[in-house]
Amino acid sequence: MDQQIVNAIFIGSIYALFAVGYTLVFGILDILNLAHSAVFMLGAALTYSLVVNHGQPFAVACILGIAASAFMGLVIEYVCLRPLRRRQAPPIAALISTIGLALVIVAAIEQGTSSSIFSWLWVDGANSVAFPAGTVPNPIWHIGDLTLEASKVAIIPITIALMLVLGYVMRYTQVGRGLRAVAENPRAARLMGLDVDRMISLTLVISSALGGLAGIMFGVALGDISPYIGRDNVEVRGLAVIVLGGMGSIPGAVIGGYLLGVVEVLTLVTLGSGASGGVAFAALFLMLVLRPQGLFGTRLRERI
Amino acid sequence: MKRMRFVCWVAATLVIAACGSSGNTGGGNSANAYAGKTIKFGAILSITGAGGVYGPQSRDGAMLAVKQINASGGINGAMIDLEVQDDASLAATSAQKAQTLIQSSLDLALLGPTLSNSAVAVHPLAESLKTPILAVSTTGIHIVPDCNWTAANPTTTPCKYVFRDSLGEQTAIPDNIKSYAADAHPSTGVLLVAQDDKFSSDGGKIVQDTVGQYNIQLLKTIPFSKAAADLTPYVTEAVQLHPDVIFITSLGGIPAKIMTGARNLGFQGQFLGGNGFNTATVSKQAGAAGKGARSASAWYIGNTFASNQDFVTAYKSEYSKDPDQFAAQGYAGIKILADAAKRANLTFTDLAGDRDKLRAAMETVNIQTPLGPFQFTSTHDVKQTVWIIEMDGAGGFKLDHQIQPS
Amino acid sequence: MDFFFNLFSDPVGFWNSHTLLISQIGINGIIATSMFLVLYSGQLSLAAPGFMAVGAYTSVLMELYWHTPFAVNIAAGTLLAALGGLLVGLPVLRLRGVFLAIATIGFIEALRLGVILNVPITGEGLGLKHAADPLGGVPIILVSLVVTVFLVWRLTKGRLGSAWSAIRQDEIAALSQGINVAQYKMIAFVFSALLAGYGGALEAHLTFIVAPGDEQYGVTRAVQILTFAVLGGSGFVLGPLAGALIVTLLPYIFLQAGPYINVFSGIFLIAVIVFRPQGIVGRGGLAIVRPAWWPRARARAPSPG
Amino acid sequence: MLLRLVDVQRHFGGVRAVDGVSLEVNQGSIQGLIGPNGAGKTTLVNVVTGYARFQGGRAWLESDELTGLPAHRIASLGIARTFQNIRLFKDLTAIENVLIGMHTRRRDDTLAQLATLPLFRSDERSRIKDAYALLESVGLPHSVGTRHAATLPYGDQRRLEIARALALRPRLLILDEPAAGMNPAEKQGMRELIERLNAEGLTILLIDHDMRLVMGVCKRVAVLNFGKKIADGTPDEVSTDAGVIKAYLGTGGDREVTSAPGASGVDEATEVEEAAVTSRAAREPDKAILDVEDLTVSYGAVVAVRGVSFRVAAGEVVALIGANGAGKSTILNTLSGLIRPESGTATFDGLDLANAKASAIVRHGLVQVPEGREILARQTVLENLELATWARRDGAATRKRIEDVMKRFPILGERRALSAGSLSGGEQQMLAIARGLLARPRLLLLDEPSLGLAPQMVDEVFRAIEEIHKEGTTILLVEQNALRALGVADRAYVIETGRILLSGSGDDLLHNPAVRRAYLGG
Repeated sequence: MDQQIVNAIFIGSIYALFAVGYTLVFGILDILNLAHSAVFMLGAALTYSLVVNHGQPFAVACILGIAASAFMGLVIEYVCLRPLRRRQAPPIAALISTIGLALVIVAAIEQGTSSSIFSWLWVDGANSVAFPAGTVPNPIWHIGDLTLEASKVAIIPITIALMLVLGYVMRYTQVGRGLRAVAENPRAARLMGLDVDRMISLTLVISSALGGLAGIMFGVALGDISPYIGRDNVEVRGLAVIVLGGMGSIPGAVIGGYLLGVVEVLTLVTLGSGASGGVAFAALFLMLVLRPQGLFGTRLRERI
Repeated sequence: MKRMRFVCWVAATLVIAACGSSGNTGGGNSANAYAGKTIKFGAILSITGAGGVYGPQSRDGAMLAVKQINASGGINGAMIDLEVQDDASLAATSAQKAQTLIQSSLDLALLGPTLSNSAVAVHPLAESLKTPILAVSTTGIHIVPDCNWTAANPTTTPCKYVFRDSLGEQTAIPDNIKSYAADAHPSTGVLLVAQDDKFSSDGGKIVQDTVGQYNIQLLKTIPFSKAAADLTPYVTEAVQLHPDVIFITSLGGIPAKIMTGARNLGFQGQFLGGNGFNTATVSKQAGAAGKGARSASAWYIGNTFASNQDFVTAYKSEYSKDPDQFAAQGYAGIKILADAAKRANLTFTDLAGDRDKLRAAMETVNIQTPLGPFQFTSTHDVKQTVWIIEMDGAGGFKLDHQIQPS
Repeated sequence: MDFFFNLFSDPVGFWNSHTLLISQIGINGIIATSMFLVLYSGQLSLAAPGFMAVGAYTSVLMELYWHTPFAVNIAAGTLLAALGGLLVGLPVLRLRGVFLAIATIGFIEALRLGVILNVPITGEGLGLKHAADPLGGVPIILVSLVVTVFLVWRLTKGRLGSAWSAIRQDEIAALSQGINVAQYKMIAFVFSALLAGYGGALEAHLTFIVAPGDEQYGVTRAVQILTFAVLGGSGFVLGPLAGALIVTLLPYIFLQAGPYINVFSGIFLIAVIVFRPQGIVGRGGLAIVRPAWWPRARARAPSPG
Repeated sequence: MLLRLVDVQRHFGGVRAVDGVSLEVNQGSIQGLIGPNGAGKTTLVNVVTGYARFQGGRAWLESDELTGLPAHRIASLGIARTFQNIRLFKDLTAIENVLIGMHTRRRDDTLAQLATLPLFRSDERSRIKDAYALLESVGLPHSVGTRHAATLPYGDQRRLEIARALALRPRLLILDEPAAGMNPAEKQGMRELIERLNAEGLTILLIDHDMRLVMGVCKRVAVLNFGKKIADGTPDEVSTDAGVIKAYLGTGGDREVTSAPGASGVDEATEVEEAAVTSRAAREPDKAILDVEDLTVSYGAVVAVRGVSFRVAAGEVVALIGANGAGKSTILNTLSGLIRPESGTATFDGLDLANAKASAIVRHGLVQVPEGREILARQTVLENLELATWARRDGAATRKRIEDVMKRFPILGERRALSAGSLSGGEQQMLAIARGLLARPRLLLLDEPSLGLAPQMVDEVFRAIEEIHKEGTTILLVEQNALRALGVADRAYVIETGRILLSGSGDDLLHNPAVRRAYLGG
């Protein structure tokens, strides 16, 4: 049981880390960036192949992986979002264009085999791989009947730290104020001399970098890196998390992440494993019905 | 319903008539009728999508066989033309492509599809279109021998046109459990089964039905969704019951994840699995955690059959990498079809007739393949040596037992 | 591209040898039309796959356990899906835009992972094996498609339709014209559930098994269906139909791309949406599903002064 | 009596938008409802028509109680309304808009449609005939019918909205600022339309800024201010009521206003001549920091600004005055780079405003304090101020400037930690201005700084403006409170429906009757 609590907290951290990038973009652009899961996966995949296929030390690989993810943020903005903003297309259009990009990224990795044009990116095709033992030190501690793996335990402080940093930046720095200004009232922001387009690019860079980092941690801690980890394992749960926490709220995303983690594990323990699959979504559904603005969100009302 | 069936028949007969007329008009019915002709085979494989882990290997194996046969003068002088279609791991697409291969490309026989989900959609189609189809990687229940698709009565009727050269979980898992029970006499087990794909659920069902025979008490069955972000909570559930054996029936990266998780949680017992274990990538991903994990395999790279040695060397020189079970089965698949086609004394004018002749010939196949001396059972399933192998903890496998076909 | 070559060189042969593909296009067309109904009334709902599942499983289960005739099974599945639409609609229809979309995703996945995979009678992960007639389905499906599209098109012409387009354009103004917004949204939602259920029930009889795959009744399918409508344009009933046609044919259109097919499909998707945000068919297309909370600053309306 | 409101209450958060208003509208009358911006007129309408909940009081339409009914029920009971910011079904044609208005009267034809029975076709045809009749009755030509609503000119959109409302066959028609942003001709037309509809027996509740229009057509006029009804009576009674004059025109500071505008009937012809004279008299500076040449701006089909030219010299205070909807704010937004002009040029100290990025414009020293203030409600006062220094970052100096600003506006200093949303309207305006100053403007654009503020707050705001000016900041001021604006302005331009009608020194215009005409419309 207590082991399960540890598990819950750990999963919660992964969810939180993934969802924060997700919710950041929504909070500022009112757009669901469905390419976020693909970036999550790309970060992990790239780091892996840098270590295993290009013989880079893990630290270097991580930095490059995160950098690449951040760059994908720019790609999302310039390819999928900005053209649509220019045409004043509704957010649903952005939904589709980001889905399209996700499709491309996943396909590129999935078809990355030693004989393909993507071999420089990835060679294991649709296979699932893990970092070879030793590339990332992972001592395991047994305390009482508790088992703690370094790679998993590490995620929790990293998550918390990142959230604190992000929270600090958003609240107390000029950039943070700028981002919040763009989120609340782009027009006012423009009048105050903010370059809204640049702020949006920045948002996507930050969000994607976080997504990539989350992917790397996922890959390291779970020993599972495949083209589908983003799409299959975290994307829709990420949605659940940001809705639980309140769309656009960063603390909401963190709390929501841990909440979902705990709820899932508790249902597994009490109601049995079969039910736990659907529980995230039942929670999602109920939350939207009972409290659409989520735990920390603010309700939107239209002026007549 | 009746009317629909009728329409279907009309459609089918129309097509077959069309084929007859548009077919090749030369030659009588002797072996030399083959000379200069082309024998068209089709393959529906999962090159993209989740099945992309297996499909490409099957394709490479099959292509290698075609190359060898054509290089050595073809089938009585007739060249093989293999058309591979990707089904994107989707059942619907799989069926569509199958129909096209059968009715548009007018292939003599088909290989595939890669995944059990797709097979359930494709095989009945081939059956109803009277076209031989040979499964080269599917291991689920109901692939063969049961071609009774009218749900009204639950009796099973053997397929006429559906064959399989891949080892079914119904054989593999029991063999595996049996041999391990004989070796170690385990008393308790827990089953971890991925509940959201047919292959895994089938495996789970077989484990549940088998363990009793070897007085293994199944403490708990823990179904999980492949979409779960982290399996540790499920594994924890299993490990906390301290079973002697953890049965894992799932695909892709999941078995490795479970084994790693369980070992990290201090599980000392044995892992038993099914086909999901039999790829080098899984062994590699599991690493040390996988050491000793056992499964029954249709093929094993070190197996001593001469035909296998040749295959392995040829495959290595062709693709500069090791073949795996799926490559071997794909390779064997073409060899089987070729052998049957050789003996079927095809006319090349009457496609429907040729397809019947081919399926008849297939039932009497008896050749050497990388899988060993190969024959079909009366229900068109594979009759071959089964290899009980275990992961060596370094990305490879080592042989435990060799079970001769009964 | 001999696929399209055959299409013109030998239409009859093509038809006979691609009945499954044609059936699939027909089914997707029906589903797309169901999607059109919700979008036309200004609701971004992704619930279709859930109702398809209801239709499919109901009809198959009746066939397996009660051996009732085909028509009855289909009808029952369809009606039950409509009932489901009513039950799901009651709580969620006050949600707008992306929020409605996410809530409906919650519904379909809860149904698939929570219910179908855990209720023995549905065969859980194994799915349900049942009699089917893959090749004979075409006439029924195509007739259904034509009828569906025609009826929906007629509906959009009537009192219902005018109320829907009013709601879609501006709920506030619609209220001021005495239109009971909640009621008409519900009608559209239930109709669309009914169509989805019908499509699902038919689709189940294209293959010999119904299994709860993600690409069948999950988010993946929901996204595919949304793509039909958005790509084709949801301003006119033929838009989603065109979308369904194109998306279903993508594997054939990009056949030459071999393993890289999805790379091309993705790029194609982005290109279409970027250069024609309102979709391929009709003007105004996408603008109609702009949520009310979409900031004015970004969607600048004429407001002199 | 047709409509009866008793002690209606509605507040948002702390703000008492409607505070115990009772009102009676007699059968067949035209009741006027006036009051300055933010007086609660629209909120009252929203409550009555079911868009906002009653938080007190009740309402009846004849014998039918309206209290607590949903909007669509109230509409079908026979109250039709138009919206302040036009709400047409933009992607539908004009005729489709009107047809939707007939919804409640339209027989349910779903089955007939499905079966495509011909018998309802005649129905359809007659409906369309009616619809065209309605278009004509509001003075829209037949040809408009097939055009998409969004593409119609502004005035026609207003008329179309009325036609759509009439399609309901209402007992009561509520017009929310139907004449906003119309030129005198259009206003005259609107006035005639309203009178004709009334003559046909329709009861109308008319809400508008334009005193002359309201005074002209209404038998009775009620005046709201800060959610309370401060007067109710005949136009004459109301227009001589000192409280009304104060509330509606804002205080003239030292200058006292003798009578409500619109009451004094000036002969139009003479005005125009005078206008010509004054505009010739107006001397533009040769050396300008801001130079606008022949600027034209339009939203889709709606041309908001038509070939405007004006100049502002360094150190000046220049005012743009005119009725709301005249295009003043559009001009400012174009200068700030939020809207791209259709033609014409605007240069600020060498920077081409027509093509520069908004952010670049601010960095160059042209800063706008937008209408409705647009402070960042969710952020604290301090954060709002700190953000305002975005354009120019120089650490310590910034801090200091913020401190200075807080000294000038002590109230902000006290409230620095509160969220800006919690400030009162006046305080928010101060914040907005302070924010503008922190961007170190060389030219400060002030858009309606006194909008919806209590008189004493207005005084404070204008005091601040004068101080800022004394410190040498050039100011371009857009203001409704004409008396005030002209009081502080060196020069002023009078704008009417996107054109500059006349210009001159503040004092000249202040005593020019034509100003009243332009400002209050005709």
